[in-house]
Amino acid sequence: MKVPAPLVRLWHRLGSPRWFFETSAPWLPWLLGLGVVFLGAGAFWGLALAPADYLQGNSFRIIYVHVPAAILAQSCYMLMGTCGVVLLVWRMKLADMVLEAAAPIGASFTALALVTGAVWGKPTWGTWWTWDARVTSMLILLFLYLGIIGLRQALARPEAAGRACAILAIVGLVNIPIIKYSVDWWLTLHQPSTFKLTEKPAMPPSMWIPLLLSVLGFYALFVWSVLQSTRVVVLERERRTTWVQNFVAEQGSKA
Amino acid sequence: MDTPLLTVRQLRCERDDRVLFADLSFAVARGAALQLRGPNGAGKTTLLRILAGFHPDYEGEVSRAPGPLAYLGHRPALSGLLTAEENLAHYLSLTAPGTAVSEITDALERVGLAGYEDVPCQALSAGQQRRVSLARLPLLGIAAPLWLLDEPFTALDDRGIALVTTLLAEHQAAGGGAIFTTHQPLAPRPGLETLWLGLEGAP
Amino acid sequence: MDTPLLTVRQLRCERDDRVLFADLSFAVARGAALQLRGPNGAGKTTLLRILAGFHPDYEGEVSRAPGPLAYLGHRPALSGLLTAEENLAHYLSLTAPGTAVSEITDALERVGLAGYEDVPCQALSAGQQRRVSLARLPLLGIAAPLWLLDEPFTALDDRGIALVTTLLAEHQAAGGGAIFTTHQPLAPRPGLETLWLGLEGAP
Amino acid sequence: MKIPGLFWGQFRRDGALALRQPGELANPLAFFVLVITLFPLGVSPESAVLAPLAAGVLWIAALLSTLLGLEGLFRRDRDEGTLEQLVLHGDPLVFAVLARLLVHWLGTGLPLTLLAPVLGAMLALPEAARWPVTAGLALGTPILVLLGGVGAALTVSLRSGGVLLALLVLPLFIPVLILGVSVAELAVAGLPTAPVLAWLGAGAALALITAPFAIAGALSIAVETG
Amino acid sequence: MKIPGLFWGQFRRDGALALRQPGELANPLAFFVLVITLFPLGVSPESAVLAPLAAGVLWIAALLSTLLGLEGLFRRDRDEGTLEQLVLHGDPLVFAVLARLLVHWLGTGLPLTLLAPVLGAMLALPEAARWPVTAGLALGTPILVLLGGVGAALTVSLRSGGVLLALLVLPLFIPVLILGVSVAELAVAGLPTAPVLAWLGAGAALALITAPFAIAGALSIAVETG
Amino acid sequence: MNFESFSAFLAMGGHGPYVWSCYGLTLAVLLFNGLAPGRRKRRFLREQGARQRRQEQPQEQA
Ligand code: HEM
Ligand SMILES: Nc1ncnc2c1ncn2[C@@H]1O[C@H](COP(=O)(O)OP(=O)(O)OP(=O)(O)O)[C@@H](O)[C@H]1O
Ligand SMILES: Nc1ncnc2c1ncn2[C@@H]1O[C@H](COP(=O)(O)OP(=O)(O)OP(=O)(O)O)[C@@H](O)[C@H]1O
Ligand SMILES: [Mg+2]
Ligand SMILES: [Mg+2]
Repeated sequence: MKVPAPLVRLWHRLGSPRWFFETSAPWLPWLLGLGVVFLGAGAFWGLALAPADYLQGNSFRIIYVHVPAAILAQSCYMLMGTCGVVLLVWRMKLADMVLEAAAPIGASFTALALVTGAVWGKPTWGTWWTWDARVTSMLILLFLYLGIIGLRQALARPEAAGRACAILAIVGLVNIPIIKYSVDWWLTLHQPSTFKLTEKPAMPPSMWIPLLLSVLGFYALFVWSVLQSTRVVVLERERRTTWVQNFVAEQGSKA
Repeated sequence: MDTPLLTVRQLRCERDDRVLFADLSFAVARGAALQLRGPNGAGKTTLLRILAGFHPDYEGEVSRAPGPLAYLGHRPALSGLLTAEENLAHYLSLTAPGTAVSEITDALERVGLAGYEDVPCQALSAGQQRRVSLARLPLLGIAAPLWLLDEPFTALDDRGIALVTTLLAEHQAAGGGAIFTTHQPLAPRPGLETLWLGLEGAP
Repeated sequence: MDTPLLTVRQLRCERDDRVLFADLSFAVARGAALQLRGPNGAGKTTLLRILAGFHPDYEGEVSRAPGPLAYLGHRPALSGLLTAEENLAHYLSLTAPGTAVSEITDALERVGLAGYEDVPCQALSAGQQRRVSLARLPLLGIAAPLWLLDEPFTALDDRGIALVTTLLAEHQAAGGGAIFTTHQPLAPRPGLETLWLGLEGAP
Repeated sequence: MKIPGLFWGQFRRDGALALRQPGELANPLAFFVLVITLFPLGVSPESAVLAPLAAGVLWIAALLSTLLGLEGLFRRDRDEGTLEQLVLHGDPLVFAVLARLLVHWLGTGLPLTLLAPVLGAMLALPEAARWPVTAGLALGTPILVLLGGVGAALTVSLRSGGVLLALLVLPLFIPVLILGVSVAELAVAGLPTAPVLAWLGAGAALALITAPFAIAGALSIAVETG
Repeated sequence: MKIPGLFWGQFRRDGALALRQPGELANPLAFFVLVITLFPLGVSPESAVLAPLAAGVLWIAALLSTLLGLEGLFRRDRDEGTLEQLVLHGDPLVFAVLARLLVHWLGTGLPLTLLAPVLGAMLALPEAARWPVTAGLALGTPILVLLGGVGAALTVSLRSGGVLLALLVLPLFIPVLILGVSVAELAVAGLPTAPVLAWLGAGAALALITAPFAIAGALSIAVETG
Repeated sequence: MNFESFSAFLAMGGHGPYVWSCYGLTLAVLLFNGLAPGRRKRRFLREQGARQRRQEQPQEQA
């Protein structure tokens, strides 16, 4: 199989944090705009226009933040695991920087999914916590995130921290499906699920279109945050290079 | 005998945004020993760790002849609970499996620890621990052509210092090379050079 | 000025059934410094720890003039995560609460570490850590009349060694006393005596 | 001047050390949460099963996470040689010890107590027991830290104190565990909990008065073995 | 000659080290017993209450005591500087790592497994579950040691790795816990346990093949941070 | 529009506190994620600027 030349070139360029720093800048406003528009539309539609759920009433409107947060929490971990592989196999510094930037953001989305789920649980389940399969594996995912963040914080040298976190992210990546599967299996084996996360009751379009919109909005905002954060990490890590020193001098003279 | 044991070109290292050395180039030929000198904090330990592969944050080129490397750092690298003999036996299982036990006894005698084979290392004095650590050198001998020694004279008494000097001279005579740090000025002898770090050129 | 800072009578110590010293008697007067010498494993560290009160397995009599004691052992006794300044501030809170911070800065400058106040000690080189540890001496000064120093010259460069020698001389001049170990022969000077351990009498 | 100096000097140093590694502060807490998470997974996720166990599990988790934090209480000082200096100079050693234990409790016992209501709810702890259990932890965790400190000081000179420490200390923790759990049982049964809480308080006071001396003594011995 | 030499040299050394301090060998076991003793005290001494919890408690105690033993797995080598020599010379590092883990398992996981039937009886574990639980522990504790070893290697260069290690490792232990406990449930329900035990075995094999590489990588990184 | 009045919109049929706290939290998290890099960047620029100025000084002296 032949990899198309432009892709190869992109791959090589990604090895250069400087290239990333310079190329990513123009994307930022677009991502922010896209995110605000999609999420704004989704949220407005979901909050104000969509009909109330026949069972859960208006509390179901939490879905428009809960589900995107949960989806992003998982996507972000996939991203980190992938970065871990890229770092260890191809030694691409940028992957480590993304890994560093993404971890707190992923953790924040995981926490958000947990909290919104808990708040949602109170009116619908009558309790704000239950050891349901998805809830439990989300909690474990949060621990995995905290572990990666803690490890990076604890190791002083960024290069060593990067590779250590990469190993952990990969081990976690292998384990996530195992954890998810085992928790799923265990809890269904155990209890015939007193509560279920609504089994997709063939939502009407007026309910799922806003959901789609807000998921897209979340994605855009996620990428926006990760890019921004990665850019700062690039600056910090590359602070010894002349291009960063020139950039800093430039910014300093502007200020 | 022609290719040097170690060649360093254009080495540069920063720590905490302070340049420790830049543009550092040197080679260690077979039969040569290089004493690193320089004030505290000059970067001698850092340089040795770079050469041993323990410190990857540098720029420049380090090329080493193949073969194992003997590295003795600031710490004696001994398990306090194990005896001198056990510690050395484990070291040999890593570097030269199949060596006879009698060689360990000989090496311990060589470093002046005959009779201390069976004492757990934590019950040895600082200088005695250092000597156990140094017993690795006669064990490896030329099997490790390049020795990197960080302050090998620390905690040693006069006879200990003489011993290390002899070990170094023998190693050089056998075609090995060594880089070591020490703050003590040594008597000049053929094959012994000095590299100053952290001072522009000379003391 | 008459009573010695430390008097040792008939001291005897065994470790592992080996007699390290017996019948050891000496005194350290104000203004005197005593260098302990002897081969590795002779018992120098053990003697210092006995004098500091860290090693109670001995026979004989040790009497010390009242007042705090400065003891610097083989290890620098620093918290790696704290800066030099923080380490010294804690030390002062133990020994001389109420000392001004400026004195710490002065002491660090004295030991050649101006500019390193804010670096965590674990990011200092071996000799720099040693220097932070030694900065305790000018801070205490004569407030601790007796100094016990175990190999204070370890890891120090030439200027560091000169510094410690000066600190010792100043302390003696101020009426303090010191016992220290080192394997390096020192230039003879008034008030400096040598005690050999582990060799019958002389080198 | 000497005694407040000893206390505050140590407090400032230990505080700085704790803040320098915020991860370490968060860690016993993380362990507490993790042990509590293991329970529903290991035993049963049903709240009917969990509710009667909840108080016991909270207390056992508190015991274990206190225990885990104890190992480092004096270990680093011993390894770095600062313990010798402390014993040499910090003459009434109890004050420095008290400062150290206070910092340790602020970093572990206190947040753990504050988190207990939330975790209790996750374990379906009956509402009636929520505040009594929290009050019990508030009074009990200082006892754990004080008693645990004695074990930590006794084992500090052993290279592998970790599990020996557990062995020494867990039996001492048992009365605290029993009192703490009985508070919850009384509360669920609608009985007054104040007497048992008073016992815990008395225990804390007693431990506060005696444990620091035992710790100081043990530390002086630990230095000698060097 | 090199590879068996690496393995057996390390095995002999670690074995000698373990035997030199038999206390350390007994310790995780003691912790295991203690956690299990805490349970009837903290929760309820009645066997009707304990029986359904027994398997879960056994497994949780096994997890925690494995965890506690992990901290020292590479710590001492790092502190003494022998880790550097190992990384420098023990070229395919996995073999030395495997020897180390084997010694560790022989000293902790194995006795714990052997003790499980007795302690299970103390917790009123139903008889039907006794041997399946033991078999589960026999297959599961190697996974715990292998996965835990990755965490231990990643945190070895941290001065206070202990609790971060718990955070890293306990989530990874959860599938083992779940499978282990479900073996007991199946056995009590009279259902075949072989499929779940097979999964545990497969997990052990997978961990055995992959974890040593992750550990070796993490150790090389740990040395660099010196 | 699904609601009769703005106050009904706010009340969400009694579920207002739940719904609005979730949306509020979400907004807070998104804002934090968006703004935190900016703060970190400004801090970096300040510190690095100082560092570069520090490094220039001795060279001028020399
Ligand atoms: C702390 C509690 C909760 C957590 C951690 C949680 C977590 C999750 C996760 C991980 C997903 C999967 C997202 C995806 O990948 O598609 C999800 C989806 C969902 N959750 Fe929750 N949830 C919680 C509580 C709730 C509650 C109380 C409800 C409502 C009764 C709820 C309703 C939903 C719905 C409707 C979905 C989308 C279902 C689907 O697309 O398959 N969740 N949640
Ligand atoms: N922790 C210990 N336990 C038992 N015996 C010990 C211990 N430390 C030292 N020894 C023994 O005591 C003797 C004296 O040791 P000490 O450390 O006092 O020697 P030293 O004169 O300081 O030597 P060096 O010059 O090497 O520092 C040694 O021979 C050693 O065998
Ligand atoms: N772990 C560390 N992290 C960050 N910086 C360090 C670390 N260790 C040393 N440094 C810095 O690197 C510089 C060089 O240290 P190094 O240990 O190489 O010096 P050295 O020449 O061996 O000194 P010495 O004679 O005292 O042993 C020191 O100035 C110190 O500030
Ligand atoms: Mg050095
Ligand atoms: Mg000594």
